[in-house]
Amino acid sequence: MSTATTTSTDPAQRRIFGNLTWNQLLTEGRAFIALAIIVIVFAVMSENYLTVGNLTTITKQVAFNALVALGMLFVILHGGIDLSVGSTVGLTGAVAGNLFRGVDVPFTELIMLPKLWVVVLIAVLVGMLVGWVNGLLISRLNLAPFIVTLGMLYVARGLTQVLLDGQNITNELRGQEGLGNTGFLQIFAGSPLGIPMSAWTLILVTIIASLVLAKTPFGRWLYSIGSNERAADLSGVPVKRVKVWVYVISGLCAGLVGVLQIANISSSTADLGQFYELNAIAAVVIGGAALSGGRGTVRGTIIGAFVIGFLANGLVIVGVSPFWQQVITGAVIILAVAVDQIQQIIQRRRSARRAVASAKKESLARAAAAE
Amino acid sequence: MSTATTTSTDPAQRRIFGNLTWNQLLTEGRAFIALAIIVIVFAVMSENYLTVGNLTTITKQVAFNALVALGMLFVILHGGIDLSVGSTVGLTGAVAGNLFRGVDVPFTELIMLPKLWVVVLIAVLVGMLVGWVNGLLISRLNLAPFIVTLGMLYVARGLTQVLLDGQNITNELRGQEGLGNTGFLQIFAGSPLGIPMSAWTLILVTIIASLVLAKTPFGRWLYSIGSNERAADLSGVPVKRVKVWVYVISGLCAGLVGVLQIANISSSTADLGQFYELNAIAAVVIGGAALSGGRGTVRGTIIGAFVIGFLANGLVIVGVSPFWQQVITGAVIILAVAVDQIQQIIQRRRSARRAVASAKKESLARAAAAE
Amino acid sequence: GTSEDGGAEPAPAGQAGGTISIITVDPSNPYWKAEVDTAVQQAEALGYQTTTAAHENEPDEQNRLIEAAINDKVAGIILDPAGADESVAAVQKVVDAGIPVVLVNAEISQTGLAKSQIVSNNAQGATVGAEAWAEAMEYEGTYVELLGKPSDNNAQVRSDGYASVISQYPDLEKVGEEIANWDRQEGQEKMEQLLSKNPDVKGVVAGNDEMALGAINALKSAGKIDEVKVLGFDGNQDAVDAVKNDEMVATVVQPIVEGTTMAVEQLNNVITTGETGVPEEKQALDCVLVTKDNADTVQDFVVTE
Amino acid sequence: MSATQVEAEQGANSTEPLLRAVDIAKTYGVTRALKGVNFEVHRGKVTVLFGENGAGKSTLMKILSGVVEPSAGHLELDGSEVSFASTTDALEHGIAIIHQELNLCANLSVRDNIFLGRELLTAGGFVDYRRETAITEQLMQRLEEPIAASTPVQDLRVGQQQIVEIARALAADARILIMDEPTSALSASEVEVLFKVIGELTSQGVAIVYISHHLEEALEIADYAVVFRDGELVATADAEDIDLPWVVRQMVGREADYDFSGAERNFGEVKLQIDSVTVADPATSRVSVNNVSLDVRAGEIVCIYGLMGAGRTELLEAVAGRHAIAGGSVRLAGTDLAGMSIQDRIEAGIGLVPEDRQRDGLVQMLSVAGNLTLASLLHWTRRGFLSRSKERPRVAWAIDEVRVKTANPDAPITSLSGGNQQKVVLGKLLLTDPEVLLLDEPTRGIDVGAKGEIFSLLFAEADKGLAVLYVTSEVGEALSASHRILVMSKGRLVGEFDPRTCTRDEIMEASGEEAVEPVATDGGPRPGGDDSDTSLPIEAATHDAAGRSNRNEEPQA
Ligand SMILES: Nc1ncnc2c1ncn2[C@@H]1O[C@H](COP(=O)(O)OP(=O)(O)OP(=O)(O)O)[C@@H](O)[C@H]1O
Ligand SMILES: Nc1ncnc2c1ncn2[C@@H]1O[C@H](COP(=O)(O)OP(=O)(O)OP(=O)(O)O)[C@@H](O)[C@H]1O
Ligand SMILES: [Mg+2]
Ligand SMILES: [Mg+2]
Repeated sequence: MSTATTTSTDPAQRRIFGNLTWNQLLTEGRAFIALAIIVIVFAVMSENYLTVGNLTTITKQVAFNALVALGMLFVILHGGIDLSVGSTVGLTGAVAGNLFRGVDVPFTELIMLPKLWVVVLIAVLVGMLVGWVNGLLISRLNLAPFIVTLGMLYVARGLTQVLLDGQNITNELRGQEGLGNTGFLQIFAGSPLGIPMSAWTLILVTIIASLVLAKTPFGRWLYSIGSNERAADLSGVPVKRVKVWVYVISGLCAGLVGVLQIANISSSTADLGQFYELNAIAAVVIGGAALSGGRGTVRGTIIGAFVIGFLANGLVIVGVSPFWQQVITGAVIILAVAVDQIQQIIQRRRSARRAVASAKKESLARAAAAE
Repeated sequence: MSTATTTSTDPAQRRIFGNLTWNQLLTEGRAFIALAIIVIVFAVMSENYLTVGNLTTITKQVAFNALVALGMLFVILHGGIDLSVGSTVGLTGAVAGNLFRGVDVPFTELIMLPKLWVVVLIAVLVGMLVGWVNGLLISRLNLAPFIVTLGMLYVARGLTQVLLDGQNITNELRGQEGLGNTGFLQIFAGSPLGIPMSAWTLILVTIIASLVLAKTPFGRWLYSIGSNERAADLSGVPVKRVKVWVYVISGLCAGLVGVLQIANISSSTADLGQFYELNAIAAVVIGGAALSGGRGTVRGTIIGAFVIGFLANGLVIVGVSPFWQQVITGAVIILAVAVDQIQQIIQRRRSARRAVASAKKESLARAAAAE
Repeated sequence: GTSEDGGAEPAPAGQAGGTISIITVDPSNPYWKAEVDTAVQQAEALGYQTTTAAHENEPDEQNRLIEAAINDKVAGIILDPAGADESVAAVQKVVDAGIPVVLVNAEISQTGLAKSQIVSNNAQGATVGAEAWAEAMEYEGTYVELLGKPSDNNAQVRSDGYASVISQYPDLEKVGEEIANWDRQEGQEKMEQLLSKNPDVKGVVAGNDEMALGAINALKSAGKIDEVKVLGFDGNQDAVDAVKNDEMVATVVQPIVEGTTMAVEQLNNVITTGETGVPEEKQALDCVLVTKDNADTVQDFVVTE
Repeated sequence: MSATQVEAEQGANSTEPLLRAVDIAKTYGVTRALKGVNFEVHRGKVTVLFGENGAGKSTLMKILSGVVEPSAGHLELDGSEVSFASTTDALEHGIAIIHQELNLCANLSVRDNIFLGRELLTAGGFVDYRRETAITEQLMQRLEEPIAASTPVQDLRVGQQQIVEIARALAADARILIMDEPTSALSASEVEVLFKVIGELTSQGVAIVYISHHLEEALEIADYAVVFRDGELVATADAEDIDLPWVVRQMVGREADYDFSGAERNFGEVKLQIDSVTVADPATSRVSVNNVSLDVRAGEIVCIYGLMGAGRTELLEAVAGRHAIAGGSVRLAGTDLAGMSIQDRIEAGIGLVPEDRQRDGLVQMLSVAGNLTLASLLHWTRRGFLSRSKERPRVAWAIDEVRVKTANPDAPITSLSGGNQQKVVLGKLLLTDPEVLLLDEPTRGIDVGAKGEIFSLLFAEADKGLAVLYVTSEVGEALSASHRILVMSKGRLVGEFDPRTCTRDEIMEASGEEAVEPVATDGGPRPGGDDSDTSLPIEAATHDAAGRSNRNEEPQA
């Protein structure tokens, strides 16, 4: 009986680094195709494109977007959206910056200067807090994720500006000897083993995210909620809890990027992270995820982020005017998702034609037999 | 039998200016409540708030957002979203500006300077064209509206910058005597009968939109697609055609705003319309529409736009610091939708309690009767 | 047509050639457009190819562009930096890659990295502008301020410059300030709201011309343009025209064309000779006040005496 | 209307078929839903289609009504070849359809739904609401359902929604009316009205094509019976010449009969104890379950019978933890379940197989295996990670236990037929090691064979000590497949019966339902007695291993 087939491969979303299944190739196909086309086109146009140095540069830059996108993937898998990640990046950056500047301890004249790791931890926790508030509003009050996170986009950006008060925080990031908060830039903007810290973080987060999605009940729950929330609920999936966690994860990723990015630009500024949400969503969707939920992979998201990164870098290297860069970026986003659909439409036509042919053959045979 | 109920009212979405039904009060309730609270709070805090002059100012500013929001309403009713409206506003403004500057006629040395109404017509047509492309991609290739219009957001903004090429178009908008293109600013930035042109346009568009939604098959088709696309399709509703039209309407509204706004600021600039999409979506949702489609009204949308306008104006008048203004705006957006949900939850608890009490009374009575 | 084949080898030292990367803020704004156009024109005249890019005042975007330019092995970089402190690390990267970089329009907070820093003196510009405006106000009355993007250093620098002058005249009273993000439409909207709040306001100081022009629109439709004195900054052609029409009291021209020309020349010197040919690294160019008296001499950021 | 009538009178006697489907084949990917079918529809006659789930009935109907295009073959209307590009196209040729699934827009009113896509317009091009409302009211009168034209469809119960669907099809004034399971949610009296309307229509010459899994009911109105099996048309007969056993034999390919009510047995201790539970509908503050108390013992199968809207679904959902209970208590083997989430309750040993499979039962994007294990993931989680080596044998066990016909545990759940999907939902809960199983209409829309399998499975589990509480709307099912019958009406428990001693009439009377009277329509034989068919002829699949059907061993086509 069916036991014979038990050993066959799992569905697309269940594999991390194993062989690609057909299913995966279909959903991630567009990302691969887009990536290949972009790399080939620019490599032909400029010999400086496919150099080790430039690839490292691209990787570092992509890492920021990919980190945000991985958080966004969790949100999109459950069928939501998180517009507040960009503002959260700014906010966590501003929190970290302020902690380097020192915190007034209430009721005393003292200024507290937390240690480096405490700063990083608090900043990331703030990101998670923002996500937690989003998640609570969405899951408990049943509000639309789009509108809650849109509101949070404004709230978090406003708080960022309040915290920075029109002043960028730059020199304080270097920390002060004796206070145990030096070394921030060296560590977080450094490149251990020649690989930028943001890329290391991305690798770590990618592995964890893959494991969580493929190997834990949480991952299963997430896919099931995205596909059919009611059925998941009735199967005992803790829907509300999963939803809250999803936004906390998104906030966590944004927090990591906030910390990494202020180290990267060695300053905490009020505009940091603007529009990150749009790039992250684009990466997730180019990577084959469905905005309605239930479909999407870590691998696809990373590829999607690289599509955007390779494109942006190539446009600069080839020297396309800034105005046209925007036009091309927009067109590629649309094309990347359209390719997939066009391909499917063609496929469907072809198989329909084949079916008609075989049906015809059969009825001819039948007619012949009847004679 | 059922004849007794013939006189009952129509469902919420079917009425234009008639009495409010309960249904409407429920979905628009949050917008009314939010509006009332905002007006009262600010009126108490500042005597300059509820003056005729300030109300005119608010109306003028709200009109731009409300016009975009009405287009957005059509899109949201079918269950889509249009992120490209802001860029479309910019693009149509740039097109109009360029037409005032004159068009090189190919193969000749001539420069064509179209007449005023031709300029306006072409600009609006460009807006509709952008919407048409969105609509085609979404309905024919079955792409997610979010991602298509996100791509278009970049494309249209890039084209705007290409058209303006770093130069604002200002003086040319005045037109030249003898070429028949003067009077643009007088007409489109004027205030016939003391009411700003943008407000007149809004009134006109509101009436047409209400009629279309409430009285035409198109309106019914739109609500049905948003509620159950498959059912609509099987009922013979031309789903794809309606979808295309929806985006064309949104583009048309954006085009109108583009023309009105360049007259208003008497210049065509590259940044014009940035973030309009977010404000428009917020207005539609605050006005009681569901982002999943099928629910939403013209009246609610207008109220939603006024909520945002009254709030933004009040915050300035009261003198809230600019940083905090953003925080409050975001919080109000969330609150406006949360109010509604909290209200429903309370209501539900209360009615459940009441139901149980009456059930108990009934069974006691029954037990007594049995004895 | 600003770009050519980006894959050109860096020119051997001592001769002009190769690509110069021009990284600016936002060429959809006339001010930076003038900067880019001048740089491209000058560089191409000297025999270079050019690529242009815009970071929109976002340091992370600036990093991205700088890194791409380094990987593109350009001969030199003209940079309008995104923030004085924030850009130090970025410029350091260029220096580490052995590529000469000249800063234009804004400075960074460290010397010894860039070959030259040619900046318009925003603080000085704000002071002369504010002086002229205060005089027109006859040193008394209420006013409001429109501020630029909070993340842009210049917003603060200019605001501080205005304040340093205005604070000397106690009868000038600020009754409101709003952020209008350098944008004309936002400037107009905020001004309309401020007018509702303070119908009797007598003056407006704006962080740039775009916001000032928006404010002028608002004043015109309120019929108050004659009573309210407006100050701008940048020297946009639209603003200069407004000064001519008595709608704006004064604006301040940043000598962006002159500065950019100098920047390209000095970068060319470095590439061909190894020296800028100028003793100082930091070269501050003073801004020029534009009032009705000299408005006719200003055309596209160039003041012809 | 009048045009149809005239036509009907002219052609009433002609034996020429109105619509012919010739050599129709339809392929979905690799599934061959139809393999060259020839089918005829006659003027003024009711043609009834029988067939198991997935036999291809709905697919053929969708082709006839222009919803899908055939892969091969063609249609002939009045002798000339036609092809339909869309449903509108088919409608213009006079063919209307009531789909198997409800296809209504919940936010629109009854009237708007009825005229959606074919609006009546005023001279000015606007929708003519007045005329539409008037026609809607006429239709509702004809269907004897007191629904106002302006009521939003979302405020109607499922049965009433199905009546709106019927009204919509009637409003089309079609020459051919296709009804794909129009009565799955209707009460007996509503079915009666529908049959009366069908009688009127046929006398006007309208051709009806009718599909139902209620075999007796369908035979009642049939003029012609057509049986489908595995995408092929296997038998056609005049309804006069056939009976129920014939239909079942043709459908499953052999004789079958069935009865679970026999064996005497001793039940264990009380597993589920429901004590004066009251449930209120939060939106309308109606009390849908009123002071219901009942017990279920280990090994016992208790059935709740009632009419649509009796509150049975609410009761089960409240017990399963989906709705808050407004009053009363639920105990599982002595433990009070108050305050427990659905997850906790499943962990404690009680789970629900929901009424609506597609909406509440299946996660469409997961595989068969993913669906099977969804409720019991934590059982084989080790140190926070899922253990694949523990998952596989459990999936294999479940597939074997509930006899799911699937090529592969990793096949998409959507590739299974309805009956097999239902078995997966059942298997999902069995994997949680339940002590009490709640099932809401477990056999709705499932063919005779699958029904038998599901009940034999339940009885086998009950033998091992499972307590089962299920809801049904079919008296026959209640009588033949339960140890005890409870009857609910208007939210209350109104009766308790022993299936071995009570009669069909007693149960129906208790539920407030009239026994179905034979409906007098033109032509066609009517089954007279109503006691003769108390036990449905369901496949002989009893709980001993030997009785296992061999159908499961057949490879999937
Ligand atoms: N859209 C579809 N895509 C793929 N397969 C389909 C589709 N629709 C139907 N099928 C398959 O075609 C076959 C016939 O299905 P159909 O719905 O016609 O059966 P049916 O006789 O109506 O069954 P039921 O009694 O359960 O309604 C089934 O195997 C079904 O899985
Ligand atoms: N969406 C709804 N709006 C209003 N009333 C509803 C709704 N759904 C159910 N009801 C009412 O709640 C009561 C209980 O319905 P429920 O569906 O539980 O009945 P049931 O006995 O399970 O019937 P069914 O056979 O349909 O499952 C009914 O009176 C029904 O009319
Ligand atoms: Mg069917
Ligand atoms: Mg039910």
